[in-house]
Amino acid sequence: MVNKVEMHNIEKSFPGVKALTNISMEIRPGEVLVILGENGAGKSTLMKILAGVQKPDSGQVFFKGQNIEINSTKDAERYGIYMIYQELNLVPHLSVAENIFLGREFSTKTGFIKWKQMYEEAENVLKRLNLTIDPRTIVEDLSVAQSQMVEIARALSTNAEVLIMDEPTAAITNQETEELFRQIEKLKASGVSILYISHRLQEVMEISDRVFVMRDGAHVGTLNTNETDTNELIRLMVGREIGDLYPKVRSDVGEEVFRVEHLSIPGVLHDISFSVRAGEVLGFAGLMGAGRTELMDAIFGGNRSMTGDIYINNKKVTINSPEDAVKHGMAYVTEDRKKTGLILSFPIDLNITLASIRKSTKYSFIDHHREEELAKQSMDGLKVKAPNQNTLVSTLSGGNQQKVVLGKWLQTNSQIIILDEPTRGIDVNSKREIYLLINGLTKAGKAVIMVSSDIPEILGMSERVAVLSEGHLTGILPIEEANQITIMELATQDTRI
Amino acid sequence: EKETTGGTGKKSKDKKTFGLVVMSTNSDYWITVKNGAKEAVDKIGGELIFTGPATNSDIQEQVSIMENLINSKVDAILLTPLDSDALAEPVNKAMDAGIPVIIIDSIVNTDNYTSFIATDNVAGGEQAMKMLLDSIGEEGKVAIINALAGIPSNDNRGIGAEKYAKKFKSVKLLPQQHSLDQAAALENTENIITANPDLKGIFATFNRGALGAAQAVVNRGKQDDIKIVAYDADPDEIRLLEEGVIDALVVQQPYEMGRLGIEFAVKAMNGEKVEKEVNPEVIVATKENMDDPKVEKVLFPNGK
Amino acid sequence: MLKKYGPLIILGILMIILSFASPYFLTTNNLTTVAIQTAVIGVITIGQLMIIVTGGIDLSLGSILAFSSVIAAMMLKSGTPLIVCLIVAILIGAIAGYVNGTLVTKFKIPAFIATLGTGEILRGSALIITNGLPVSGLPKSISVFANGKIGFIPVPIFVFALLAIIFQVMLSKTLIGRHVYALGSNVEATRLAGINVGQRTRMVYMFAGILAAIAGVLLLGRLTSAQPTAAMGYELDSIAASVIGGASFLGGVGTAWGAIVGAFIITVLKNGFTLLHVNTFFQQAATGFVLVFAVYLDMIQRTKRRGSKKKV
Amino acid sequence: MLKKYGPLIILGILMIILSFASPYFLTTNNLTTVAIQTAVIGVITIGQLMIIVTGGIDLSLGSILAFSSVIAAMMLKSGTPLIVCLIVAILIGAIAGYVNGTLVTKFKIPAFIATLGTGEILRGSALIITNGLPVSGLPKSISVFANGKIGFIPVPIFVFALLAIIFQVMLSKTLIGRHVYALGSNVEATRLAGINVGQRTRMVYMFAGILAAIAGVLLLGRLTSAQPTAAMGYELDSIAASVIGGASFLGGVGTAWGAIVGAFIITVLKNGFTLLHVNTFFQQAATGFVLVFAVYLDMIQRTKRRGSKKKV
Ligand SMILES: Nc1ncnc2c1ncn2[C@@H]1O[C@H](COP(=O)(O)OP(=O)(O)OP(=O)(O)O)[C@@H](O)[C@H]1O
Ligand SMILES: Nc1ncnc2c1ncn2[C@@H]1O[C@H](COP(=O)(O)OP(=O)(O)OP(=O)(O)O)[C@@H](O)[C@H]1O
Ligand SMILES: [Mg+2]
Ligand SMILES: [Mg+2]
Repeated sequence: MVNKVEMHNIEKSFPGVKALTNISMEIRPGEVLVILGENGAGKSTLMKILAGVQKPDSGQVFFKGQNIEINSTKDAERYGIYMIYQELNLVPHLSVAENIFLGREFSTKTGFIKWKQMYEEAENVLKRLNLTIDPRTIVEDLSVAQSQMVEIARALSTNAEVLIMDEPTAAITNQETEELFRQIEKLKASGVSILYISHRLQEVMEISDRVFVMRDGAHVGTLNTNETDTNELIRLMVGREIGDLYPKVRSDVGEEVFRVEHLSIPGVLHDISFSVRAGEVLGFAGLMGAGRTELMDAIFGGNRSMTGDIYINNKKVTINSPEDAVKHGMAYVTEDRKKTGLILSFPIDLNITLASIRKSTKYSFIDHHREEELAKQSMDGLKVKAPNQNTLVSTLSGGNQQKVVLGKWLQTNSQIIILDEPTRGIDVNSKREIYLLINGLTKAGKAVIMVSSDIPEILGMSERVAVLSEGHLTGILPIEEANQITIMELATQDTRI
Repeated sequence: EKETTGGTGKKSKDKKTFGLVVMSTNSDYWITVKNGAKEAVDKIGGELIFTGPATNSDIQEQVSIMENLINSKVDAILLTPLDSDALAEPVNKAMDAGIPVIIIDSIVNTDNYTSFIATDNVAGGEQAMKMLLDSIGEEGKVAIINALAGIPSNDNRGIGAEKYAKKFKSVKLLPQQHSLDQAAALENTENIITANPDLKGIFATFNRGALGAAQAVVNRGKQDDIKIVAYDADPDEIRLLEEGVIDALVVQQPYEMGRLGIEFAVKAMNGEKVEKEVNPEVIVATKENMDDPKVEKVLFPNGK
Repeated sequence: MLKKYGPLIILGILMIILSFASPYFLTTNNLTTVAIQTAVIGVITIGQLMIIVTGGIDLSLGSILAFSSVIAAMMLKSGTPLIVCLIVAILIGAIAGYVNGTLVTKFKIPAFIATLGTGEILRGSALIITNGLPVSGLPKSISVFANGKIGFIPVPIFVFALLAIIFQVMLSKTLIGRHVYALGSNVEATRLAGINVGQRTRMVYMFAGILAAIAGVLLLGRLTSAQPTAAMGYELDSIAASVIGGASFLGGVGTAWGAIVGAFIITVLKNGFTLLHVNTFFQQAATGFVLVFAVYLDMIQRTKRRGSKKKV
Repeated sequence: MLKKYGPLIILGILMIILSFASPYFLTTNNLTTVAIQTAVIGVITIGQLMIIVTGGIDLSLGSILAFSSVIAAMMLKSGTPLIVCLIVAILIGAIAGYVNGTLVTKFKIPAFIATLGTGEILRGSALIITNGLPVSGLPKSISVFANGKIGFIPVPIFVFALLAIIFQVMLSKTLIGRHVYALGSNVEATRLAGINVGQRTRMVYMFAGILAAIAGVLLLGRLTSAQPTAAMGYELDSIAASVIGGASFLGGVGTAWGAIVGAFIITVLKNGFTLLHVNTFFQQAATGFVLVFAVYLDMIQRTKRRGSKKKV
């Protein structure tokens, strides 16, 4: 059997980083090959080289035994190689249909778009994924999860020979994931090769035929999925045992710190009340679009049309802006670190001190040495991997970026900490480090609210689990009563009564 | 719809409206014209619409304004045309609609107008340069500070001045410096003086240019070495003339032109005949002749 | 819907007010005048709008107009056939626009600076070749572009309408148009979709240059002479018209017909003020006020639309 | 390093060329003149730069200058003490700037349109109150702002330098400066970090208004009269200076001192051209060319810097 694609001796360096060292890989027809590795291992870089987004410093690519040159995405597409990028890559002002067929539009010879055909075809593709999105919707109006599904639909609409998916499930929930897997099985059956990157080991075990493991830019082994288990994968990927993935330490739960009463946003959230106590993690579960992020935004002063009361330490407070929230000792790690968590053009230190700059100022003047000192301490404490504190955060891997966001809020010494999808797109090892940090927070008596679409994570880390469905709080489960089934029941509960 | 009878046989409204379309509403020279016109309009209890493009490069805007005024059926129009070709058509249109048009300051390419009141700017430029060269003994370096290109009257003053200066081998004429406003004229003159310590004379074709040039000369302590001849006569220029910084002013009669324009328009509306062309005198004012009654009258049209 | 018709509503309100305020406003004669007055700035605005959709800006369009019309006029005066002069003017516009596009896409110079620079260069050149003086004494035939009629439609209105339709269709119905929106909206994603964004962008700048040159010809017809200082400030007017018409500086948003409505708002305002005998200084202040207010209204309407959508 | 000194290198090269080309260029006298000529536009540029760093733009600064200086001059003429007039001028600048900032942050009107509008309103108002005529016949004392000296330094240079230092320090060393760069780079992330981005932005627009008013006072001293039409076009000059000095329209990038170097490049260019007897029309074309070229050089240098960093 001839391999569909082979990559030989690929090397790639970025300023200050050797991203890929002598990587060789073969991809067989009709298989799902998972690429596994920690954040920054070089997975995306390797795939971008195959997709023509980046050029290798050296090395060769063979397609069905033939040596080929890939200099652009157009080149790659000529061989049927398509990629869903890790960062969302849609055009916000165009419709779903236009996004699905961007660059491959249905048009007459004279260049006029055939709208009807395009909308129909788009609808077909969306149907394959069981999506009810109207193809005329402007992408800007979609949620993150819906956008991700549109990207997947876009990939499915190609007649790909090789389909690369870089963390396609990072932003979607189980239902959509199942839909995706069904499609992947179909594609496999028709001989399409799938290259799949994910940090979710369970789904790796479920979907893959083989696993290509990378560490620090090098290939450390390829395993057949049915001959291995997650422990072996982790060991290979991290280079050592990491122990229990959810190292939850139950700490003493204290007084109530934070309470929300009758919070509503017309048309979005309906009469939501809950409270969090010191030393407790309150998990928030729900399906895509359930309104968890909207709720967190509202608590943090981001929504003017919100009604309802917020109490901190049993005192009623007014929070009209993030500024108020921060003043009241709140911190918010948002779900989109690149858009709302970090200033990508700033170095690490300035990001870490952004919310707490007053600690390094005297009469409004910044003491940059002290600032750097504080940032360095924070980086060491969080084990951020970077040349130094002046490195631009845009060049860091996802896990390290997430640690910098956490570092920013740890500096403020806040009492109430909101984490929205804190481990999205983060490797197991970094995940575990973040869980340890959460333990540290609860141990120090902080109140933690954690939104996550990763139910094992919710179950592994929370004291109680709140579940939202269509903007309604359908229940709060003590951890003893919470499991996949009880959560899903609440998450899908019909709220229209 | 309201009943409107246009054309010549219009119902006599109790109040006559006069349009005054200038080259640029952002120029004090035209405002002096307006003040003259206003006096005449106030006398007969009419309404004066003072309008024009904001910048004097916007010819199409001036055309549009003419069209809009014609559409709004004013009783007469005073126009200082920005371009002789472009404004010909609107002038014809107005005249055809029975609206008398008095052209002021610059020509238009049509004979179909009521009256033309203007000073000859080329001749004025020549005269000014003659004054300047006479006072420096027809030798040495001279500079022209002009307004931004595109204003016919200023362009023509520059052309006249250059024409005259080129007659003398012993005179070195520096390239014209076009200046947007007083600040720019000041900077340009400063730079010219730096590069030409032996500069003998400056001709400024407009009042703002004159003030900028005079300031530069004063700042450098050069008032005894550099002669200045300038157009117009705003209060600051007159003061500088008194102080001896400016040596001569070529004074047109903008106030008079505005007043006369309205007078002619009223006559034309009443069917009386008016002169087809009037060339108000250009008067050269110097420190010595300032107090002559004739000069005093053009320097201070509203009295001292 | 409100988003789409917002500027039109503002124009409508303005026209209703004016037709009550002045008996002269709502006459065929005056409305034709307004349309002719809008033609030149309107044609420029179409180009500006497309550039704004790409996320750029063009501060050279007025200078392109001046330069190309001065050249055309000089050739015309020396006896060159009209059609040749037209072709030359359009070629100049195309080249100037293409240079702008190249500076922006290949040399990565911000559009603001690139076009400010080429604008100064072209304006300076127009002044140099004419020595700052207007080119006049052109054959009368040129005024066909102002006073001629096609059927019963004045030529400038016909040309304006034709160009408006062509480019509105191009933007909304063709591949090129959709790619222009795509690259204005997210240039990286568009590039990754295999679309040659540089070439598309240069094309848009070139179209804008051509439109400026055509506007120059219309102006030539209207003024029957060419000025090196013509059309100064038309850049800001066309930008304001585009934004009033719903375009955003962030790119990816805006329609040709919205921008044209924006251009009409500006012209109608000026026309109305003059009909009402408003002092020019007041006009200037009031125009500033209307500008801010129109964009503000449009803003609220769009926010409302978002709001109502959420409730669905 | 090249990034930091790029504009300075361009200025240096320009000055070296000019000192060879004209014997008058490199004299204390001429250099002092250049500095004084730069003071007005330089002070405005500091404000423009800060606004550009927030991701905005201000097209009203010239009008703020004109309006506030006209008011100050009228008060001065009517016998009000100089110090009161100064305070009033600065207050007007502050209010105008604050209104701009409010339109941008609270009413969400794009800065381009908001400031274009307020600029027209202020310019129109200045024309209305002065009836379009300059305010002259001011007490001689006002010329202290042009010809006075502090020690051996002329007042305008002193004021300019002082303001440059204050705002450069503010931008680079203080809390406010940090917040301004942060919000210019990513406004959402900055807001979510608990920083009142609206208030900070309004503050910057207010500072820019104040700086424009101070520039107006310097100009008043220099011209000893106030014009309602003063400082037209200073907006574009100050924007060009900021970008030549390394600022980016995307926000978050740029330094006050870079922008000031940019302003000097523009003034030196004008000064040099006049010293060399270059015709104004050529000047215009050449300035356009230098503008594009300077930004292009700056661009390459930045890319190079990236390149050299890559090799490390
Ligand atoms: N454009 C770039 N410039 C500089 N460094 C880069 C760039 N892209 C990637 N890197 C670096 O190359 C290394 C590999 O990055 P890559 O994105 O391939 O990792 P990854 O395995 O996909 O990680 P993750 O799981 O976080 O997505 C990292 O150290 C990263 O910081
Ligand atoms: N399927 C949908 N239909 C309509 N609107 C949706 C849908 N999904 C999301 N939205 C929009 O997003 C809002 C809630 O999304 P939000 O991001 O808060 O949900 P979430 O529970 O955090 O889910 P996610 O996992 O996607 O972050 C809704 O109020 C709605 O405006
Ligand atoms: Mg990756
Ligand atoms: Mg969410």
